[in-house]
Amino acid sequence: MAETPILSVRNLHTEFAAPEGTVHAVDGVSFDVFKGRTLGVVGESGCGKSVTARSILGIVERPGRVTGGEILLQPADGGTPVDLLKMSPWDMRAVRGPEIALVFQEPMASFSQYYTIGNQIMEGIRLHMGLSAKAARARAIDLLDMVGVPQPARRVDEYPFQLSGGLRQRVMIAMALSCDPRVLIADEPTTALDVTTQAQILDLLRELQQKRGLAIILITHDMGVIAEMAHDVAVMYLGRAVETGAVKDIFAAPQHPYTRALLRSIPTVMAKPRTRLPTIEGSIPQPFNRPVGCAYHPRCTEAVFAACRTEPPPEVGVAGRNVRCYLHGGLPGARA
Amino acid sequence: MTTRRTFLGYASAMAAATPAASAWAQAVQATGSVTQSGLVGKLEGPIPGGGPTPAKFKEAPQLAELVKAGKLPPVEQRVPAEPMVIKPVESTGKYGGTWRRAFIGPSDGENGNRIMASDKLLFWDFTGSKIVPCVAKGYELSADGKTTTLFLRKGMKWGDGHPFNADDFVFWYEEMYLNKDIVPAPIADMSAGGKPGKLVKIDETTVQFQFANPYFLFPSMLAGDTLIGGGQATRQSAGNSYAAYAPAHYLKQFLPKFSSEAEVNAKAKAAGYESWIRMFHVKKDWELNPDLPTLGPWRTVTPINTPTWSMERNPFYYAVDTDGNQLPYIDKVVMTLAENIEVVNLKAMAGELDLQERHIDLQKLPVILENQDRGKYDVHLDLAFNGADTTLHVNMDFRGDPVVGKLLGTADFRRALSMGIDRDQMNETFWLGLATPGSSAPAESMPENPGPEWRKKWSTLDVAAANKLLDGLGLTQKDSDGYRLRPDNGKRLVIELLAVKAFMDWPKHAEMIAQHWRKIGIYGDVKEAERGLAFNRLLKSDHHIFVWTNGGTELLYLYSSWALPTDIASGVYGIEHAKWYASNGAQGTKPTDPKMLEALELFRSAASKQEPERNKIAQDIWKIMVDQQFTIGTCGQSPALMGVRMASRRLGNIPGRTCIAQHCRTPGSSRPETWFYKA
Amino acid sequence: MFSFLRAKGPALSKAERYAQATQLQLTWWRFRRHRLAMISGIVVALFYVIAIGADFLATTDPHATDSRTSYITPQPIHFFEDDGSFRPHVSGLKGVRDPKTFKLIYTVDPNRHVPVDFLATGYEYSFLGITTTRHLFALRDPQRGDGIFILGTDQLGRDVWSRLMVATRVSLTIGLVGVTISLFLGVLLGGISALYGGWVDTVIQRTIEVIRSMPTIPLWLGLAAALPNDWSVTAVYFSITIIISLLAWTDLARVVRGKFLSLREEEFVMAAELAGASTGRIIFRHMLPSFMSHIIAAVSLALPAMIISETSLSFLGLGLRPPAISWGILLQDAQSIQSLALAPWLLAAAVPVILVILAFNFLGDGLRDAADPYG
Amino acid sequence: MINFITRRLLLGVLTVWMISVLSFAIIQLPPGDFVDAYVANLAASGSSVSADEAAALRKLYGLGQPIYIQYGKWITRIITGDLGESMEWRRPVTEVIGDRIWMTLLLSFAALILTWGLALPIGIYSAVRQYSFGDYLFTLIGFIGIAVPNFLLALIILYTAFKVFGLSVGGLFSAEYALAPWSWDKVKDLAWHLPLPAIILALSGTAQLIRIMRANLLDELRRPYVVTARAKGLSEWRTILKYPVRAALNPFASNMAYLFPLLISGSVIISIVLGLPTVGPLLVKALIAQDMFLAGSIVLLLGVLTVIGTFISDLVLMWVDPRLRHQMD
Repeated sequence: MAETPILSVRNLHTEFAAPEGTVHAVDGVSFDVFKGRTLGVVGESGCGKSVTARSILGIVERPGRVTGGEILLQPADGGTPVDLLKMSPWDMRAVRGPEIALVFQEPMASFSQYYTIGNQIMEGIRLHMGLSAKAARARAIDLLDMVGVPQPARRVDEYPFQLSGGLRQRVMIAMALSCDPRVLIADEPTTALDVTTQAQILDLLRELQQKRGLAIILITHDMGVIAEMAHDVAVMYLGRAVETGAVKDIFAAPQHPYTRALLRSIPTVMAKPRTRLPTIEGSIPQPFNRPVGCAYHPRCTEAVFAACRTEPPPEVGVAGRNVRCYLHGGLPGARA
Repeated sequence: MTTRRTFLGYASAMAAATPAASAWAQAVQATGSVTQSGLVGKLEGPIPGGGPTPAKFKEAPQLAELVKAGKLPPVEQRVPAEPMVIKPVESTGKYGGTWRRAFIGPSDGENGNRIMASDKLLFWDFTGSKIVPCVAKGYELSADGKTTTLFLRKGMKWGDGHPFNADDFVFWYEEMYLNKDIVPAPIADMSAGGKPGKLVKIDETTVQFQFANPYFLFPSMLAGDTLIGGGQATRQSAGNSYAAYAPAHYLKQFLPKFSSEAEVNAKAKAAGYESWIRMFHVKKDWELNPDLPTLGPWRTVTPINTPTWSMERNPFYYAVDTDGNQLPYIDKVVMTLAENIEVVNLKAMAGELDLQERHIDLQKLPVILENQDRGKYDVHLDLAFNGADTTLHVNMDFRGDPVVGKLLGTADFRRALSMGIDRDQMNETFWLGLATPGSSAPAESMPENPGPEWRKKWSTLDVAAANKLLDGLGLTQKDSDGYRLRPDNGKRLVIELLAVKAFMDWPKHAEMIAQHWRKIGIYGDVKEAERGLAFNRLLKSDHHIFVWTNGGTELLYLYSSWALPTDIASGVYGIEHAKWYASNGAQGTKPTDPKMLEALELFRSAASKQEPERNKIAQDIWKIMVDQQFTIGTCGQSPALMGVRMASRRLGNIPGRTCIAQHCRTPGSSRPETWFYKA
Repeated sequence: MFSFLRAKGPALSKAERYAQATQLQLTWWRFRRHRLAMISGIVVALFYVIAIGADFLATTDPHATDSRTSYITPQPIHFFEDDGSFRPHVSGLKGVRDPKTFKLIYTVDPNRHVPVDFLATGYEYSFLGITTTRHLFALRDPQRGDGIFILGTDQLGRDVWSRLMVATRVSLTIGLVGVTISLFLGVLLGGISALYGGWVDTVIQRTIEVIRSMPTIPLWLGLAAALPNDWSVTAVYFSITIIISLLAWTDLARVVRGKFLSLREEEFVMAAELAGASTGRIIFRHMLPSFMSHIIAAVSLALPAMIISETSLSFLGLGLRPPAISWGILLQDAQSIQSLALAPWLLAAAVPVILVILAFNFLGDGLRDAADPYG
Repeated sequence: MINFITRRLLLGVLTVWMISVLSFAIIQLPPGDFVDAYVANLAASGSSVSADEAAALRKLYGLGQPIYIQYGKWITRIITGDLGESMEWRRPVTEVIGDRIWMTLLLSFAALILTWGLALPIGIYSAVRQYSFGDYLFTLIGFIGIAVPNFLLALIILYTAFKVFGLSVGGLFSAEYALAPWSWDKVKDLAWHLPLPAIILALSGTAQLIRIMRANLLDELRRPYVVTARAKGLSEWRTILKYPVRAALNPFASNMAYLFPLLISGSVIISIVLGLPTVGPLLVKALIAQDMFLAGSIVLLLGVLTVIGTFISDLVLMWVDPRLRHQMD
């Protein structure tokens, strides 16, 4: 792990000015992404996973705004990392696609229905790689072939609605990879797919990672997917990474009560039949009404400290991992 | 070159009319506030027969070229041996120019018909009081009044160069008038004492109208705007086929008699008409058919049913000026279609129309005057001679509601309504103070005027007297708003005022009258209706009171439609009464009001009387009319209807004031063929 | 300001209130923040206050004609006498027609001050069965020709302000009645169309399409020309309203049908269906409330169209006819050349038309945004 | 696709038929018939027609027969291309309508293009810069466009043009060209006269379309594919123009069909005020005069034009929306 990360997110803050109040969608998230490795970002919906992804790409929509932190990208030539947040919009465009690419949750909605998939793939290629229309088309066909789309030469002229869900996601991946990015952000890439297709897509991602040494940020709410795909994990709750670390460590010994709750909710083959699947008590609070103290405390079964209700716990490193929970230290007045 | 006989006939008419004409002129000068404006000029006009026939004729340059090219016979052969010699108002003019005018649609045929008025057999001079020769160079009325002889001009030609003579009269009489397919029913104009008359050719240039009974009125009928005397342009357009003569040589080809029914029908089908009758109605209509030979100063080039109704000079026109120049001076008339009258007025003010009096709105006078210099036009106000531009025509035979019907038929009720109107207010508001308030009787200058005291009789505001009359009729109960109640059911008595927005904004007038009537406790309910629909209701006599002008009644015998129930085309005073009158009692119902009967009998008797006696009878009729208030007059003798004349400053021979009356065919009697462009 | 919405008391946090709010409440909260829409709502409300109090606000009988007051330019109300004392009054006017230009010239008579009284006695009128002579303002002992002509007078010498007040009542109610009828037709036919589907839907949709693809003016013309012209002003008024709404329901029907169809797929409706609720109950308990706000928005957008329709019809002489007073009729008076040139203040009638239509549009937009922020 | 087109065509024919029945019914609604109106008109101008003549006229026009027979006669003739004869104009209807229908189309088309040309960029701007000053400004201008009845606008402009510039703007041609056959100068003259009425006519439709465009685009701007496009590194304007605008054009195109009758209706009123030689004033006069063949033909013709407009807009829709195109296969 001495390797420098390709992408390093440091204390990222993204806010939305909603009429009901300011929503701190991302509230001080930090993590690192390494070449050839997959970082799984996990959490319930609304925890800020997708906003984090968009913040990285600089495409947070109004009224959202990145308000603080650093997103450091290691240049391909190995120079000093650059902070994406300080880049001009013009330079940032050159990052999107060739450096960092995005694969979406809903392949149907993520494509425009008015253009052929070829058109939509070629667009980025021509823009960033400066290829001719003909060359771009050839590359698009190659890409489709690479992601396992049958009859790519014919499919390239079809519209998204003519493809099945699995194929659409493959095309989406092909489009994301069209400019050879070093980081791929996959935002719930398999949620909308059936189980078999899910597995195929995950296989594809793994295969591509191995071939190209891609760094992948895999955003999901599914601990199962994490277990299967990720090398590292960041567990997010209400805009904060409550626990980060290597996947095997987290699965073996989850430290944050929330992580533990998440893990308990994965059905396993070992579970006794006819027992109820455990769920996390309570529901996620309204985003603009973040509980004071530890955001998780209203649902936490282990919130034993008074500080849980008054002050958010700081990030503490325990055994090579970071966690935000007083159970693991950081109590005000106590010595870590 | 008039013959002795015609001179006699001519002179007698003149003798009868002269005193009236001078009185007329005096009356005009005496009118008070209107003259202050300096907009009412001297009543003047061109004089037909205003000089001897010149020895030599001259023509427009274009025609001279056509003559040179051999396409036209020389002017001497085109002008009749006995042309009409017109003395223009100012001077002889020069040729050239296009008269720009506006019309508002195919139903606005009168716009053009009126400037073609010199195709009438006889006409009136510029005062509107004296019969003068026109197409006929003279006439003679027999001592017994049973025959009227017309003398035509030798060598007169149709617009296509074909001779015009007595055969054209015979053709009209036998092939058109007596043809039931073309004229389904005989017209009252052609009968005397209930017996139809005849039209007979005496020789090539002489025709005679023969009646079984005395018909002293007939020459006036010929000169008037009547079915028989209206002239070809007016009376053979818009589906009518009257006017006593027609171009036989041209129209024969469209009649079955001169080939066969099958042939004319085939011809009609080929041309896109349903039958030969439809085709004939189009072919004999000068507004529609540019090929039709006519007698007027211009002839149609593009017909009325196109966006521009345009005309060019008639090279065979029968009139010359005192220097022998063949008229008209103006080359072309171009009338542009305006979709509404606001556009007509705007165009006129912008100086885009050269002479326009039709559709010019008196209400706009201040704006019109303001723009005079910009539009380079002069404004002339011509005062009318009819009693009331706004008249309440009372339905004397309303059957929809017996209570209302009875009241409308009661003289005191009508008198009260009349005395409840504040005419000064109306004059100020709608006529800018330019009208004369009073009864519906014609102007004091008219020979048929019953006397000045009849202007005010029952026709001034007197709320107390009106209320007394209404109380006397038993209408004493009133509701909380002060309106009188019906005697039968205790509900509010409602008198409807049917009004159309046409030459004037009559619904507005009616609104004001209804307001005035509040003071006498009468609820006037204004019903604004579109013109066609309103006239439909009139035909069914399904109205209480109709608000419209009484224009034309200044010569009662020539135009009685807006005075008495004589016209079966209008049921404004009761359609059954009109049928009864027109059919001599054979149809319809006899009016029950003895005074109405008296007026109708007087009217019927007049046709057989000599002029002085006729005038006396007309005065008696007016006395009854005013005393009984059959028609309630408000304000009249104003320029409201065609009396605001906007004339380009480039035009010459424009009279200071012209006669605006139905029979003067405004602007026909000021002879548009004598107008010319000075520069 | 809107304290009734806080009835739950301060014990509830902001978020909790949002969490517990109904759809309509949420709409209202979102709407309240739309400042332009709020202002427009207040403007509309004011207009309806005028409509109710038209006669009270009028200063002169709107029908009373007088040639002595024809075409008077707008006259101010003076609040202070020359000596500085507070005594509201108007100046006496003397009108003369210029014999050369034929214009009416009014000169102020400096010696005649006619006092203006607050809540004073004027012409008599009936409102809701009460006959009264009470007006907001009136002249004390007016002579003939005196009046409070703050917006001038028309050709017949009628006070434009007073006419405008009464016209507001007529035009606004015509819109309301018309919208009610088209709302009824729209909800009924749109609902039937969506619920029954099949050939019923096809027939209704086809009918809508035919009506929508007909140029409306000819239809109005034909229908309005067919009205017997001996009908009373009231009968014509309602007929015109019905004619306008007969052509205007199609938009509402489409909105309703669309909403019905999409709601039918929603879970809560399906749940209700599965629970065995009757169709009527589903519609009225579950579906209607959930798109009530859409209907409110659609209605507020349909109203200005109604008002313009009436104005246009009256302009063509096919709508209401005098002596009825409506905005359309007032504008018809203002449209001639002489009005524009000599009495441009007659165009004052255009101001409320524009204001109300603007207000309704902003209101409708705000409501729509509030009802469906993402739709 | 062929299926779809045939279906639309058949529906179009049905619509046209319903319109023809409605037009005929509307013409028949007013009390009285053409001859009544004709006689009344003559009476008003001082001529008279006897009852016998009126009967002859009725016979001539077949007015005495039952209405369905009159309709049958009318529609049969129309199918064979014969629109009948205008009773008031005493000319074949085709000739009376003649140039005017083209002028109507031209005016409506000019207004349509203007509407689009204005509404599209302004709508896009307003959506992208939602709640900006520009958005409020354009919205306000647009709303004023809806709120000022177009006849009032026309009249004020007519008078102002006269008062300030001393010209009468009525009509689509100067006097010297009104009669002239078509020439380059006449076209130029027309081009000079056309913009003003077209702008007046376009104003209210533009305001409406801006709103539609704005709402649609706001809707589309939130869709994930916009994020996808941005994530590709496309510039903001390129993203917006290529993706959401394209999608928002869809309802825009389907709206075209309903804009057309609106414009044609509007042109009636404007044409009356400005005195334009379109079918508008002709129709109003024909209805008033109960010139049934003419009025019926015009209503039918306008209806047919609208149906054709709808059909074209369907085709356009198919062209803009590949989903529609492929569903039909």
